[in-house]
Parts: sequence; C-alpha cells; structure tokens
Amino acid sequence: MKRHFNTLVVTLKGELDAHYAGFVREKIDNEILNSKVKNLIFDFSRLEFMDSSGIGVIIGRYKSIKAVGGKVIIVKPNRQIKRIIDISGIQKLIPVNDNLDEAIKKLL
Amino acid sequence: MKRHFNTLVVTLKGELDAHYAGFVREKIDNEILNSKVKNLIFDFSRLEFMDSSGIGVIIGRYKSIKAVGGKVIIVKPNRQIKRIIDISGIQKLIPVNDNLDEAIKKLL
Amino acid sequence: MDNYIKIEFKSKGVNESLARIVVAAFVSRLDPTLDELADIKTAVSEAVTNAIIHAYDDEEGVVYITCELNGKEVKVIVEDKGKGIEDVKQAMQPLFTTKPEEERSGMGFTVMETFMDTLEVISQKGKGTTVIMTKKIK
Amino acid sequence: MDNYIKIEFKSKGVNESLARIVVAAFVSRLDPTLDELADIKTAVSEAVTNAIIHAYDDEEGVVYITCELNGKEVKVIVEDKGKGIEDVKQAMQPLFTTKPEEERSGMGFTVMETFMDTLEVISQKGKGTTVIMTKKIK
Ligand SMILES: Nc1ncnc2c1ncn2[C@@H]1O[C@H](COP(=O)(O)OP(=O)(O)O)[C@@H](O)[C@H]1O
Ligand SMILES: Nc1ncnc2c1ncn2[C@@H]1O[C@H](COP(=O)(O)OP(=O)(O)O)[C@@H](O)[C@H]1O
Repeated sequence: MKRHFNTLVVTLKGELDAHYAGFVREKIDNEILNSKVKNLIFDFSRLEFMDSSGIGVIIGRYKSIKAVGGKVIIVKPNRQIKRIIDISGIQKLIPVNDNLDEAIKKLL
Repeated sequence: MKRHFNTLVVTLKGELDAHYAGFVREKIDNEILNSKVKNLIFDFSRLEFMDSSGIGVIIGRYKSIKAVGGKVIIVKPNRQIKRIIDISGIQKLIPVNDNLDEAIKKLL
Repeated sequence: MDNYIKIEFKSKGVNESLARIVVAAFVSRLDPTLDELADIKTAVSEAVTNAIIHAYDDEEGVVYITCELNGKEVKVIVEDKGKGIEDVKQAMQPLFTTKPEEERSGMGFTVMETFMDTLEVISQKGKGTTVIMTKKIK
Repeated sequence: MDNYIKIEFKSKGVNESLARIVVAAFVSRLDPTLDELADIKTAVSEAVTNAIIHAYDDEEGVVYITCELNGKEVKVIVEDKGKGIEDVKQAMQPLFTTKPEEERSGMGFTVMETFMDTLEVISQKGKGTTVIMTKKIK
C-alpha cells in the first residue's frame, strides 16, 4: 500500500478469494481509518485471480470512500478479473483504468 | 535431440516419471538404432524433476551404449535429480558433468 | 468416463486455493485455452467458497469435489454435508446473499452460471448441497 | 490433525504428475524448503508409480492418497486395491524389482526411505498395498 497525497494505492498480489479477502479488508480499513485517505485505487496489475469475494471487498471499500466524498478506481485487472467485474456490474460505479499513473493523476 | 559427430545429446524437459519414461526411451532407442550413435549425453539442464523411473531409463541406455564401446555422460542435474542419482549409485558408472560443452569435448 | 479425480478436504479457507490448483491441473490435460481454464477455476472457487462459508458457517465440515473428463467435457461436482439451502431458486438470483455482513456479493451462483455451460444445484435442508457444473472445452 | 486432503484417481500414468502437484500444493503451506518439498514430491511419485505399474499391472484400478498435516509433520498415505506384495521385506531391498523388462530400477522403496523420515508398507496378497510415509518439516 502506498499513499499519493490523499489517494491510497492498494497493490494486490496472488489470488483474491474469500480466504484472502478478510485480510485485505482489514488492512485497507485500518489504513483508511488511521490516515486521511480520500480516494482509493485498487492496483490489480499483479493480481492473478479473483472470485466474487473480491467484488465484496471492492463494493465495501467503495461505500466507505463514497461516504467521505472520495473516488475509487480499479487499475489493470487481467482478463479473468475483468470478466468478474463485468458480471458484477460494478464498472458502472467504479472506473477501470489501464494505467496506474493516469489513475493517480485523475484523482489529484 | 542433437548430434555432435557420433555423440547424441538428449535434452530433456519437464518431469521424467514412469509415464514420460516410455516415450523418452523409445525416442532415444530409435535414434541409436537409426544412426551411428556411439556416445550419449543426457542433458538434464532443463529437467525439473526425475524419480527412479529415470534411473531405469539411464541404466537401460547405458547398457546398449556400453555394448558398442561408447560412453554416457549426465550433464547438469538439479539438486533433486542429483540426489536420485546419488542414491542409485549410477554415478560410479556414469560421470556427472556441470558443463555441456566440456562433456561433448570429452567424448570427441 | 475417460478419467476422474475425487478430492476431499476440511472446510477451511486455506483450502480454497488448493481446490483451484487441483482442478486446474487435472483439466489442463484437455489443453484448454487460458480463458477456459480461468473460467473453470473461478467457478470451482465460487462453489468451494460457498461450501466453506455458507454450508458449515463457522463449524468445521468436509468438502468433496469430483472432477470428470468425458471427451472434451469437464464435469465438476462440489458437495457438502452442511445446512443446505431452503430456496435454491432464490439463492441463485444475482445479488442474493444471506451474509451481507461478511460482504458476500451474492454473485457466486451467477459467476458459476456465466462461466460454465451448465449448472445444477441440488440441496436439502440440514443435509447438504451438491453443485454440478459442466463445460465443453472447444 | 490440523488439516488433511484425500484424493482418488484412476491408475493412469498421466495422473502421476497430478498426485505430485496436489501433495506439493498442500504441503507448501508448512513453508518447507525447496529440498524438503522435492523430497516429498519424489517419495509420492515413487509410491503412486508403484500403485499404477505394479498393483494393477495393465488393468485399470483406483489409487487413493491421503495427506495429513500435524503441526510440522506431513503424513502421506498411498493406497491401492491391487494385487499386493507377497514378500514386503524382499520388495524393499534396493535393486529388487519384478519388472526388469520394463526397466524398473528397483529403487522406489529405497528412494521413499531415504527422502522421508519414516516408511511403513502394509500389503496383503490380492487385497492391495498401503504405503505410509512421514516427514517433519524443519
Ligand atoms: N453450499 C451452500 N450451503 C448453504 N447455503 C448456500 C450454499 N451455497 C450458497 N448458499 C446460499 O445461497 C446464497 C447465494 O450464494 P452466492 O450466489 O454464491 O452468493 P454469496 O456467496 O456471495 O452469498 C448464499 O448467500 C447462501 O445463503
Ligand atoms: N503397490 C504395489 N503393488 C504391488 N507390488 C508392488 C507395489 N509396490 C511395489 N511392489 C513390488 O515391489 C517391488 C519393488 O518396488 P520398488 O522398490 O518401488 O522398485 P520398482 O518399482 O523399480 O520395481 C516392485 O518391483 C513390485 O514387485
């Protein structure tokens, strides 16, 4: 996890399933609570796999970020993760971007 | 498989177990039969795994190469394969070398 | 049936990835595309997650997976002996979940349906749930 | 027992690699060294190969593997319902093999013994063979 001003970039690695979701959730929520985070970027460039548990994680964080008037962006999901995102419909609420730097700039 | 004069270099990839052993055996024996092969080098630099089925393959080829007065050399086994070779005792009959070019030169 | 594998393991979250690895390794011999393999892995992940999270709540149970290959068809059966589903039709609706507090999205069955060719869910209250999915490798 | 996995598959050569993948994936959560993991994979490969090649000859049977984790100890049980071993002590001798014509080296049991901490072989003629191996991860 990295901060760019008030934007938190969460870079996930490996496989985001129900088992890993609890851990990820806690980590992000702690960071949101403890420092002034307004916007959140999920950097999925190194995430290999995600099932619908990941959708729960994304929507949960989207709600709390939205509550403080911030924005959420998803960066570089692979094809499998893109399909999960498409099925869930969350791309209607959360933009999907192919470039991390661009995403960060958008939120500055 | 590559030929260097009368030396056949067999480069194995992946995992040499009983299932793969039959295939490897046939390939090598065909080559030995069909062309004037005197010496044989097992290039294990790209072999990731071998169980005792591989020992059977090596000893079988060693016997037929020895029958024509040739030599067999094993090149670059990884640690796991090295252990299997050590347990089997075949390193007393068949030299293990860490460099393919050196092995080829030895047999010229 | 050409070949099959059965696996059985405890309903622990740490075993979810194992289920995916086993099924993917087994199916890969049909030479699927990366997308087909990802689809099957994802569907298996959803079914196994449900067995771990919903079927046994926080108690420990056992999850059973059978994977069969018939020609170019893959059949995956995920079974639990957990609490069962009262209304299967309702459970299969997109966004329906009984565990919103754990941030379940209610998209599990929808993902299985979308990624596989067929999906059948058989469940009996108090007895357990069986999910049967098939997919043809092109 | 902390965790376990059971797998069952047809006695086909193509399934040997699957057995190794499953056990390795399961054991890897104990954080073994690469050498320890390779040792276990190799021992499993030997036991499964024997079940496929010796137990059922050319007929088709079923191979069962159980892998248990107890603290830092791994226990692997490989079982078949094949023809069994008449003289287990003799079978376990280095270089002893009943299939020299298939270029078996007779080193399977020796490898299992060397790579694992303990090895137990239980067999009954006509009933099948069970190989029980354990290894402590350091
Ligand atoms: N194996 C199961 N045992 C008991 N209930 C289940 C099982 N699988 C699914 N369910 C029920 O069906 C609902 C919908 O499942 P699903 O579409 O996968 O969404 P989610 O897992 O996100 O809740 C679950 O919330 C649960 O109530
Ligand atoms: N599961 C089994 N069922 C029947 N016979 C077996 C089994 N495992 C081993 N054997 C017998 O024990 C012998 C020695 O086995 P092993 O040391 O693994 O050497 P190899 O497999 O190279 O023959 C085999 O040749 C076979 O006769």
